[in-house]
Amino acid sequence: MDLSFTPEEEAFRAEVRAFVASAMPPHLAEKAAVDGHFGMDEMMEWHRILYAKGWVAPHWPKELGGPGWSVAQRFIFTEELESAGAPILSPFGLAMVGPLLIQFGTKAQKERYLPKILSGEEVWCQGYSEPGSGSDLASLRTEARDEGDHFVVNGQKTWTTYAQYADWIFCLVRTNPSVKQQAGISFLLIDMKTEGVTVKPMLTSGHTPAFCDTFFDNVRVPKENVVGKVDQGWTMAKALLGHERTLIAAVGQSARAIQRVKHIAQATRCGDATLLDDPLFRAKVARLEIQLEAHRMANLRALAGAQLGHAPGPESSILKLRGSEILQQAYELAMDAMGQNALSWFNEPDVVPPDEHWVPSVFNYNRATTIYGGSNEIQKNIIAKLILGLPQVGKD
Amino acid sequence: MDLSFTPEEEAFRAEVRAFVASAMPPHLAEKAAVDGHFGMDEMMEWHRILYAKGWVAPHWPKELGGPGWSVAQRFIFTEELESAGAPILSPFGLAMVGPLLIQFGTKAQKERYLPKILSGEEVWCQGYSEPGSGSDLASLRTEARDEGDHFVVNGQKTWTTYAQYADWIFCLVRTNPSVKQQAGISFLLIDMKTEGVTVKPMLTSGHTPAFCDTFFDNVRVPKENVVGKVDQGWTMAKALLGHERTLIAAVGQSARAIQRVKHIAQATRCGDATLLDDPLFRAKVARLEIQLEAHRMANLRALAGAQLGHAPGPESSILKLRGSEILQQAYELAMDAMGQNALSWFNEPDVVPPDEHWVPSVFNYNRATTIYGGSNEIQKNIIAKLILGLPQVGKD
Amino acid sequence: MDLSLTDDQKMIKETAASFVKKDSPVARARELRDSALGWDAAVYRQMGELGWLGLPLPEAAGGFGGTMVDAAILLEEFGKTLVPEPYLASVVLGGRALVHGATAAQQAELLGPMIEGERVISLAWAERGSRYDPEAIEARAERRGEGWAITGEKVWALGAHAADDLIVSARADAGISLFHVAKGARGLTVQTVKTMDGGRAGRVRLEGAEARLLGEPGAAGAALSRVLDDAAAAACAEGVGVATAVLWMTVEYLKTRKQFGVPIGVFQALQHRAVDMFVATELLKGTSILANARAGSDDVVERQRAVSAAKAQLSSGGFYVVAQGTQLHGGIGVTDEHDISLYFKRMRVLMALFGDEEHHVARYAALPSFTAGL
Amino acid sequence: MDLSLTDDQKMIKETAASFVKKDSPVARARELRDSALGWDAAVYRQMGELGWLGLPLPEAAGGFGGTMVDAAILLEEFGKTLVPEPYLASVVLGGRALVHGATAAQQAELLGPMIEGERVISLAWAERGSRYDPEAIEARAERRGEGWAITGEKVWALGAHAADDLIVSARADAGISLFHVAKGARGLTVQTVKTMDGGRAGRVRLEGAEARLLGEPGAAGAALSRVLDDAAAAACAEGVGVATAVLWMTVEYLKTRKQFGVPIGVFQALQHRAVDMFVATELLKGTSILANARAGSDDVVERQRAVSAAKAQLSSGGFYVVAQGTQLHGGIGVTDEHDISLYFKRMRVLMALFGDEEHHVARYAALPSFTAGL
Repeated sequence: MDLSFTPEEEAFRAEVRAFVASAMPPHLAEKAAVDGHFGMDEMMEWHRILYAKGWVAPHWPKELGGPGWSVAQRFIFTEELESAGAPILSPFGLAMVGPLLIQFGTKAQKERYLPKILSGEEVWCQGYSEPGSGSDLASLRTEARDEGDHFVVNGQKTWTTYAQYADWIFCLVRTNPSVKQQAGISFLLIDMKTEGVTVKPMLTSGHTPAFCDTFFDNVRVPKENVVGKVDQGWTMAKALLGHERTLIAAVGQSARAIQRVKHIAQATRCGDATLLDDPLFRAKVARLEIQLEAHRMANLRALAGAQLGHAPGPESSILKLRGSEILQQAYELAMDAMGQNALSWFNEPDVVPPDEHWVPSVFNYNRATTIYGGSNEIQKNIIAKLILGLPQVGKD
Repeated sequence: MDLSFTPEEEAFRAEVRAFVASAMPPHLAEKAAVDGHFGMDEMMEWHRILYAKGWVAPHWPKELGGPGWSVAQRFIFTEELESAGAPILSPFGLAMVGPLLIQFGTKAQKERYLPKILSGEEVWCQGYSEPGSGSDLASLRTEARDEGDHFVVNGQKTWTTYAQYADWIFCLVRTNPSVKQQAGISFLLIDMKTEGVTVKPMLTSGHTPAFCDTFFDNVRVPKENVVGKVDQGWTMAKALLGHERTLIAAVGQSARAIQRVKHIAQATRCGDATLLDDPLFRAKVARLEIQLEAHRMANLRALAGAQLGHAPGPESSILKLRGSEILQQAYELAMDAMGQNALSWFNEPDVVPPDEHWVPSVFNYNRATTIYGGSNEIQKNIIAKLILGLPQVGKD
Repeated sequence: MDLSLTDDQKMIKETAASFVKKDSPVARARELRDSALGWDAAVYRQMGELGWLGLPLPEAAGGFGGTMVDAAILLEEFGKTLVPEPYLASVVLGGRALVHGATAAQQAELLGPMIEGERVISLAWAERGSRYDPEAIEARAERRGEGWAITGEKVWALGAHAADDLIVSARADAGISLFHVAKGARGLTVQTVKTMDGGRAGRVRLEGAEARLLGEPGAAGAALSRVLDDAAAAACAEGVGVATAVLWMTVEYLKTRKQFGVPIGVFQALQHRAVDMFVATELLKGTSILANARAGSDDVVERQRAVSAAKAQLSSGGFYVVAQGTQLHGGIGVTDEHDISLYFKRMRVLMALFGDEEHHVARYAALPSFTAGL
Repeated sequence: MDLSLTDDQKMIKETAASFVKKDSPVARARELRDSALGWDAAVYRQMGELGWLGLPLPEAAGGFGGTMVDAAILLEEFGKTLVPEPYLASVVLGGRALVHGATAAQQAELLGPMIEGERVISLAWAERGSRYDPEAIEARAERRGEGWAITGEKVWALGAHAADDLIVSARADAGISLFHVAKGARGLTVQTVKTMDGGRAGRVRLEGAEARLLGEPGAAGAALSRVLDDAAAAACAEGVGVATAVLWMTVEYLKTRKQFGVPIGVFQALQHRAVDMFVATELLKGTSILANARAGSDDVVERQRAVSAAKAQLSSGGFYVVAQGTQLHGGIGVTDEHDISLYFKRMRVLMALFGDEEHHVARYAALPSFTAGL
């Protein structure tokens, strides 16, 4: 057992760190320094920089444009990028539909879509949830009617994050209304420019753009846009979930957030010293950092499993659970550290120190971390069922 | 709105305090000072002292031996007795079967049982739970077969606390096996000296006596020992639950436990000062004390409702929930304060200071506070259903 | 011991409950957060006409002569629909700062028009470095002719952007003192600063600003301590309203939102979460009652003990309610368009005002009552 | 990075797992808690024969030359059935105190027989006033002829009631030093003291007790710090075993215990509680691995950071597991006759040893690593 990274891995970490420091344009670095909200254009700018370096898709096979890294390298790469506050790339193409196409796409689909996902030329979004189907995805009602060589899609998708910027959306749609639930669902790629597609953006509670409602009104979609087979969308959705689950741990993001808490506390006067010297506040931060330490070890253990070739199983639900809670708590602490400055809301820059400017917005939006990607309640159901083997209602 | 007690009530408090101070015999006071475990004989000794004073049954009607106090006086009385660490009287006669008989007993039953409950001449215990029926009491299986003028009882009761000292047990038994669940249950009084009753005492995890299993092997019970009507035991059980729910808040007990924590912490060296001066430990104690303050207000609000004549409703479940948690946490803090002395277990008196001697035992047994009297999970189910009106499985 | 409301209080509660329901739904708060003022001046005047603005203020100054308990009854109702008018700012902070720190004549002069709803008073006590300590300030006051000149900067002065009268704390030779600075005074600049809950505060710059001494010089420490306790108790009362609204909004959602063919409220883990929210709300209510009842007490230990307990409970239990309410709403809970995000923000603002959990726990633990009887 | 076990370690794990299952069920621990010794001397010798007692001790002294990681593998298994033999006391505390604080010759002399299972070593470091600080002691050591004489009192010396060799810390003129006091030495009295988990410790009275210096005089501070870190890491490893056993015992109970006609494990609130227990156990496991891997590190910051993180996690997450395991068992969980009450007690003892949550959080927060990069 050796809990250190190898010298090669440490050299790789230094290489990544140096690259990020030199490659991030000043206007991005400036925003990164205060953990500001990156707009879609900024995310895509960083996407293209990583693409140029060949690092945009760490988990893609080398022959399709991946860098050919080990699991450890991918962990290090993610941790470094997150720790540097670099824009988090949109996952819908690179981490979701891309890997799915690599696994299940036809040759034509791969050739058509993968290069443009990689280069960032085409931006993707996800059409899973519907107003009546959140956690209970299998009850979705968006319908794709078979019209011979194409489908006609009608319905509404919600939480289609960044749909307003997207060129394509991948959707789960009901292709067979006469069978029950999961059975009649297909995985469909839809060009957002098709007639009948409309997008209604919403603001998050952090007052940043992200969510949209996306409406389909008699939208024609060629049949070749089905991934996998018709009516086998559920299998696709499950396969997609399995990809890169260890990357959702957000260890680097939380480490960065805790560092920000310390920064703010150090700059905050409290009695005769700083807030960071206050035993109660300091202990609160230490407790959270210890939680992060424990979480990081859980992540490394999952990674070690992956190194041995085990597919990430339901235990990766822990990473989602704890990662989301820790990140949320870090921003709670940042708000506590700010004291009355926590009242601030998109004011002129000098109202609060730059370090604090974005905290209230991110704090608000971060309530979503325990909701999105399968709410933490759903993660607990998964662990209860698949790991602990606890009996299910009506099935004992 | 006036949150103070009246001068008359404050005078009453002083009277109670003075009485307790003078009436408690030295050997009980000594044990009270260290919150030691009172044996049954000590509890009964204190029972007789209160009986002689006319204070043993604060909630009984005056004509049956109660002192005729207001709700506020009863709160004050309980708080004072708990704060003084006086033995907590066995509730089975005074607070459970007694009030039930007052409400539903026949004249003969009242005359036969109440005076001896009051005087302490007869000790009672409770036979509700069975090995297979804890939270789900309605599934009980102890059977009372109708044999004309008497029942023949067979079965096993568990958690029959202090059955080894009891003269009588009140039981829920199944008198009609052919109807479903609650419908066929009766409330039966059984003389523990009857042939066929055997008691197997167990130790608690605090290594004190309390729990027993009680077995009934063809036990003859006269029919006049049914309270209420045959097959209406469930109504009796529910009525019994309604009695004196505000008294389960244990405000005085928790206040005493927190004071003990402070005592221990003050006597414990930690660095250059005492543990009570340590900001982290002190804040922990303060947080718990604030919780107790909030809990006490909840108790007073329930009391105010009772003063206005409202029957204590499901909101008294809060008092059980929070009272049990706070008492438990107070003993957790006492253990923390003790440091390595928390290792102690019934050693000679000088191994740890007298203040600390009983803490590990009580700490262990206090895990039961969130379990007995309807586990806290059951209390939450009650609140969810009866106060929040949340839908029940299969009943929407 | 009597926890029941007087007839007057019952009437206040009923009128306020009817007002928030009929005249001030959350939609009004949502609309006004984008306005320049942040509230509706006409509604503020209406509150004056109803006698609400004078509730916890002396009769001699035109007030109702009530206590913080009366104000708390109103604020709890206001919290239920996020009423945006500056009650906390103008009546509690501004008004009661004068009660504690100004002479009777000054009170009569300044409180009268505010009680009528004609003027807004704002208290500027906090500075960049003061965190929650009103005595950790650097603004200086010096005599200038008959009056005084103040130099310094104040932050997060609630309602100051629209205040007709500012009450400003500053350090004079005699110690910390309170001053009156009128709108438009020479040397005064007020920058409007948005707050997270859609409200407005002022960043107040004083460059030798023309001021008038209130009360005795050097005697403002106790007055500030008292008014901040009043305000903390008031924040708890409003928090009770916020928590109550979020609790029942969430319970309603659990009853109506269906997933897997059933209302999600049948799931026991969610039921118990809702129960924990209910318990937290009840506990906050109890501590808030005590804090507002004790806010008027001259016994500083009794007062601070009750206020700190309640404010700590607001930051723990109150935040728990809005955080879990959001969680149980799922995705829509984190959109700007769902009302729960407004309640969440308001609760977080109440937490940040007048001392957070840690501040009040530490204060509670430092009181002599904490070690009494040891 | 490599988290896999070596072949040796795999074998240790398998042997130990088989031992606890076949030869040391909980019933054995239950039985032995009423014996005078508290463990079985024959089993202890058997552990010596298996080479277990020498695992984390130097080859030169007859040990296996392994690390705390090796010992942790054993202890995790021991925790699963509450193996009562004094591994933590004699091997980790006694043995590694000598490794860190005695000369090679002294190690060879004293460790040899212990590794064989012939003798028990006990470390007496704590005093009534020392809480978790091994340097806050008052026992005095003075030269007497060739040797030393120690006067003072030591408490909670695990296994001291049956120790053949005591390692005692005391203050000499040169500073805190370690001494060897042999069983039956003049001036030595050891009182047997029961511990909550059914174990035994010694209260050690030294009245000019005959002693021999170990290592250099005045140099024991670092050695004590190291051995207590070793022991804290070991306690975490054992705690992982305790938590794991309680987790699965509870899950099994949830699957089999029926109420309302269904196994109680179908109730979602209980399911999620069990999930929280699982998560806490996994997090404890991860931090324990790190702590035991870093226990051997000469980098004091790295070492204390990892050990304190794990020990804090034991006291929060580890206690959560046994507390909730008890709760989910309902009434039988709080009887002496159910095994879970033994696990509960053992976890609470592990918490109290070598620093509680607060101690380790404070230590963690005081390390230079905590403010690095600010």
